[in-house]
Amino acid sequence: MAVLDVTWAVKWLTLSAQAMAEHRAYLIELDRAIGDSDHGENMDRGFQAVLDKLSETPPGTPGVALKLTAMTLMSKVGGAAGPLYGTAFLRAATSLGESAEIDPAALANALAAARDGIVARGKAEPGDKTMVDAWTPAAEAARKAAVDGDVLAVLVAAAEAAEAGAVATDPLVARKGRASYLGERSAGHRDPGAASSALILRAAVGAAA
Amino acid sequence: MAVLDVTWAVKWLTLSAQAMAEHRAYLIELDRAIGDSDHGENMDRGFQAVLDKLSETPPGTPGVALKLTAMTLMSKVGGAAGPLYGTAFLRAATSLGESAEIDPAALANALAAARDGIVARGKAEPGDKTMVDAWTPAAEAARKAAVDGDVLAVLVAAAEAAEAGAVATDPLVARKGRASYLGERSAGHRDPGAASSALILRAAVGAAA
Amino acid sequence: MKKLINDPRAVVEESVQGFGLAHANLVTVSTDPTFITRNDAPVSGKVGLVSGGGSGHEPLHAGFVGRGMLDAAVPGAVFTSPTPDQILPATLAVNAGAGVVHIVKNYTGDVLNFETAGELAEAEGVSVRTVLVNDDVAVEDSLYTAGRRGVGGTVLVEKIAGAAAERGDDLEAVAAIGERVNANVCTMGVALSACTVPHAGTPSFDLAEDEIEIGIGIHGEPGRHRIPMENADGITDRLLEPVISDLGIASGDRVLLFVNGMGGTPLSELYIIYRRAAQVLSERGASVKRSLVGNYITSLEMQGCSISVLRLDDELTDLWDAPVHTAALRWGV
Amino acid sequence: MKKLINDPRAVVEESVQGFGLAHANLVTVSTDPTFITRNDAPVSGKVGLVSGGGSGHEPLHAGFVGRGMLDAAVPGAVFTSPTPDQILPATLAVNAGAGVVHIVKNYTGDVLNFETAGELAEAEGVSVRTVLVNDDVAVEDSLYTAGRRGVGGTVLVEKIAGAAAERGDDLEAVAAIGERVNANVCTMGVALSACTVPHAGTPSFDLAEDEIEIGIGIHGEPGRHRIPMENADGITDRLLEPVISDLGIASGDRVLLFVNGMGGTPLSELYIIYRRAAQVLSERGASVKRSLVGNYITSLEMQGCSISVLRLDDELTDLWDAPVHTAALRWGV
Ligand SMILES: Nc1ncnc2c1ncn2[C@@H]1O[C@H](COP(=O)(O)OP(=O)(O)O)[C@@H](O)[C@H]1O
Ligand SMILES: Nc1ncnc2c1ncn2[C@@H]1O[C@H](COP(=O)(O)OP(=O)(O)O)[C@@H](O)[C@H]1O
Ligand SMILES: [Mg+2]
Ligand SMILES: [Mg+2]
Ligand SMILES: [Mg+2]
Ligand SMILES: [Mg+2]
Repeated sequence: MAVLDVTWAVKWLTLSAQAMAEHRAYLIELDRAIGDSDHGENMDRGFQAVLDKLSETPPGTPGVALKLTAMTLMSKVGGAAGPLYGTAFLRAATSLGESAEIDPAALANALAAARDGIVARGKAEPGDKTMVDAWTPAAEAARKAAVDGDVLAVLVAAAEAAEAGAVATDPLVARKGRASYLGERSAGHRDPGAASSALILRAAVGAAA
Repeated sequence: MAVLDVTWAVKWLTLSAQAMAEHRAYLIELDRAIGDSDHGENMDRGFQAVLDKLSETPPGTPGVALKLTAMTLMSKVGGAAGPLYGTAFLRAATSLGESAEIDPAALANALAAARDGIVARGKAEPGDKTMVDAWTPAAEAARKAAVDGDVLAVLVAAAEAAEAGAVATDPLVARKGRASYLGERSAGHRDPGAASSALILRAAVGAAA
Repeated sequence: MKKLINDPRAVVEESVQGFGLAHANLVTVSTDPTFITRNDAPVSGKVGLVSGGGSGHEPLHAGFVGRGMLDAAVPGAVFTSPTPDQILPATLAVNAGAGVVHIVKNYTGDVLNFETAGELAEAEGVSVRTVLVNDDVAVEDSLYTAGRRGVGGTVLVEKIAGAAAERGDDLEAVAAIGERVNANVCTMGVALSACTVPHAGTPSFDLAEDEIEIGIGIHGEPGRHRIPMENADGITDRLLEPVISDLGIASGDRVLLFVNGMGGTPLSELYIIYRRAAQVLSERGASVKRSLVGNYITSLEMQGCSISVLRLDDELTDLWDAPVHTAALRWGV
Repeated sequence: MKKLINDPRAVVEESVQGFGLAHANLVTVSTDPTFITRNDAPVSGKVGLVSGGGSGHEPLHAGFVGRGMLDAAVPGAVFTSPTPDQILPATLAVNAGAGVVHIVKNYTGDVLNFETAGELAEAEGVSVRTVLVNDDVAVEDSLYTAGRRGVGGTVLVEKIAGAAAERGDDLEAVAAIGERVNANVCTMGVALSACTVPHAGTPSFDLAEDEIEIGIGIHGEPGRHRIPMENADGITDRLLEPVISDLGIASGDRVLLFVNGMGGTPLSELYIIYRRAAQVLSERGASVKRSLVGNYITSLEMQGCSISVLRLDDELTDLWDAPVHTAALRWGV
């Protein structure tokens, strides 16, 4: 049975960093189509820095791990993604508090807090073709799964919903972020931030499996 | 029988202008390979201006026609070719003096004067891969043909020698002009100025035929 | 991708180092985090001016650090806004007690990162005002977008607000001047070719030999629409018309005309654009009082240009004319 | 070919017109024949300075017309030297009785056309001295060539000789200063891409994605040899080494380091080159006292750069620092 403790958190962040490195070119390519070609580079740089931080100051709880991640992403990613992911991880960390282990309800709450942080910061609504379109269904699916599922079920539900949410950005016309300048021309492309969000939530499953 | 009077001179310059317009792209391409891509444009611009001048102030003798050409090329061509062709036509005009009609000996002398003018101005020797490599054999062939040939024979000999001279620049390594900067890399290309010289001397035949 | 670089990831760092070496008489380069300050910062009694953004737009912003313009520039990665941990120390370094104005181009990333840095600076007792630059008329429906982008007008805001700070205006006044410039400038750009972000390695968009992108920003992003290639006068008219009509330029208006190269266009072509734009403005009865032509806010090696028009009044004209001593803009000193 | 132009044959004319409109406070544009003079020419008592050459190198030369630099610039067609009927009236227009210096880049066409114009001017009673600029160390065997070309050093000759004329030096002295600069400056350039001459319509040479041309001039002509692409530091070393050894730069020498862009290279990359060049010069014990980084003598939109080193003495340094007020170079005024 999966236990979401600090070991899981560190593994999650490590797998996220691996995913960013592996999909760096893919995320750049998505951003090239409707943005400025930097999302993969930004996320890769940010998560490599997270790995460095984690080994410098090993965290004691999942909350501390996520807070460290938040601060590092905030100071290393830049662009729109930096502050947005930074806020997401910071709100999730705050929501988790000092607990050593995360139960399904706490997990769903943390994901909802992350999602709400992104919305508070970026003012995007669902359907604006941003990472909100991955996080909103993810948080919603997590809430439902937490009613009678275990943490792994919650993580899987969130990851699957995020992936579906990212795919669902394809036909949308962007109304926030850099892609919005393209108007109708933004349709037919996947939002890079939604794609990286799905990768990160999938890494959370991998760390628990 | 060909008569080299002012009518011939004007026809020669008109056919030269046509040849420059027609071979503009060819001369640019030759200059692109070992120079700076402007020779065809320069010659075309210059000879179009010569046509304008000729119709503005119709010349009374071949000498006047060539002097007008010299002044116009000098002020409209620019680059290395402008002063060199300007000097060539000026020296030829001076050599012809005020005579209304050119005999074989006068023609050969005028071509030699043109050739010597180019050498005096540009300090190139035969084999340096310049227009001198067209004019030197042309003047020499004209001198020989003038011994017992008529003016047409002299013109034909000059044109053929110039053409052969231009072709013979292909393997040479340039030692004067812009192509010299290429060193060994200039070999394997025809000198643009030698090529335009051959075209102009061929036009002289056409005007007399 | 062929570039005069070493490691694609070291481009900003090495370029800023070279900038610091070449202009050691003007600026100091701080590393880890990276920012550039004028040598005499903080200037006693003066409001500090900080701008920044992604790199790749040089000479903006580092080239505008110096007397009469910026006190600090904060370069992010290429086309990526800088982070609060760069912006905050730059802000603190140039604060002389009179407060600091952040000049921020309106992009989500820049806005969010400067916002955070501003809050952190306020928490450390520094008064911060933000001037948001959004002069790009290519963004039509700002209701359905992140709003108009900050493009060419940024240079003019930095120069004129910089002059206001230098003459001793207080924090609110400097911010107000910056906002007045922003309110009176509009810009529109065109790309003839894309640019290649070093870490990406491929051109930012694909453009056929006979197509151009109208309404581009400065991040190598595709523009609003794509049209067949036109001649310089046609393109100028296409860029200038929305600028003129958005500003409501009327007969008798005095203006500054700024033709900006995107980095890969010969200066001679910018003057061909300038010629037409000046002619059209005169035909409309506007009087071109000041001009700026050159590569000032670029997109790496992109070919193309932008046209900015700033409506002038006496004060803005005086502030434009005031001495400025930076690496990229200098006069009167 | 995609360019911001109208008629390929009107490029120079329209560009010069735009230049005249944008800098009406500095220069006067004469047409038919075309040349550009500073507004206050002829300056009483002052030696006149005239330079010129083919167009396509902007801002050179028109961008350097003004106080402390050139009195007149004479632009030819693109990459084609101007003709005597342009050079002569420009020379007459700036002659105040103290004579005129022609600054001529060493290309056959420029030399011949300026020579003729000089003779014609002398015939009209104007004393003319010619400073021939030939700083390009890429031309190895000047015995078997038209001699070294005039490239980046031209900008430095124009600035420093211009300052000498402005301070009142007589004709021989101005020419001597110009020659001293030329004798103490060497340059070498590299192209990452070719340029396209408007009237030709195709790139001036073909270069594979992984090749660069070393030892290029400024006319889009191919260089001396072609090598596989290298990183910025490697390219810098390759350009700088022959410059340093030809000049015989020794420990203790004071120098001006000039990194010039060919028109299509981002400024950020020029600073990466500058960084390495400054490092290498310091390692050799030379002291970089002055610097210039930017697009000053270009080849249309070519990507690449050149590195020039000028050995300084006190007088050359003072003349470099003297006020200059032109469209492209301005300080102290
Ligand atoms: N206002 C916003 N709200 C939520 N997400 C946003 C917003 N603006 C941008 N994003 C997200 O940020 C992603 C782009 O990140 P990135 O490319 O790193 O930054 P930038 O756009 O500054 O270059 C977009 O794909 C989108 O998911
Ligand atoms: N010193 C010289 N003597 C004779 N001919 C020369 C000399 N230098 C150059 N040329 C001729 O001029 C031609 C180039 O003319 P053009 O392209 O119009 O001028 P530029 O070289 O100035 O661009 C060369 O092909 C060569 O024939
Ligand atoms: Mg991006
Ligand atoms: Mg040529
Ligand atoms: Mg970005
Ligand atoms: Mg030429």
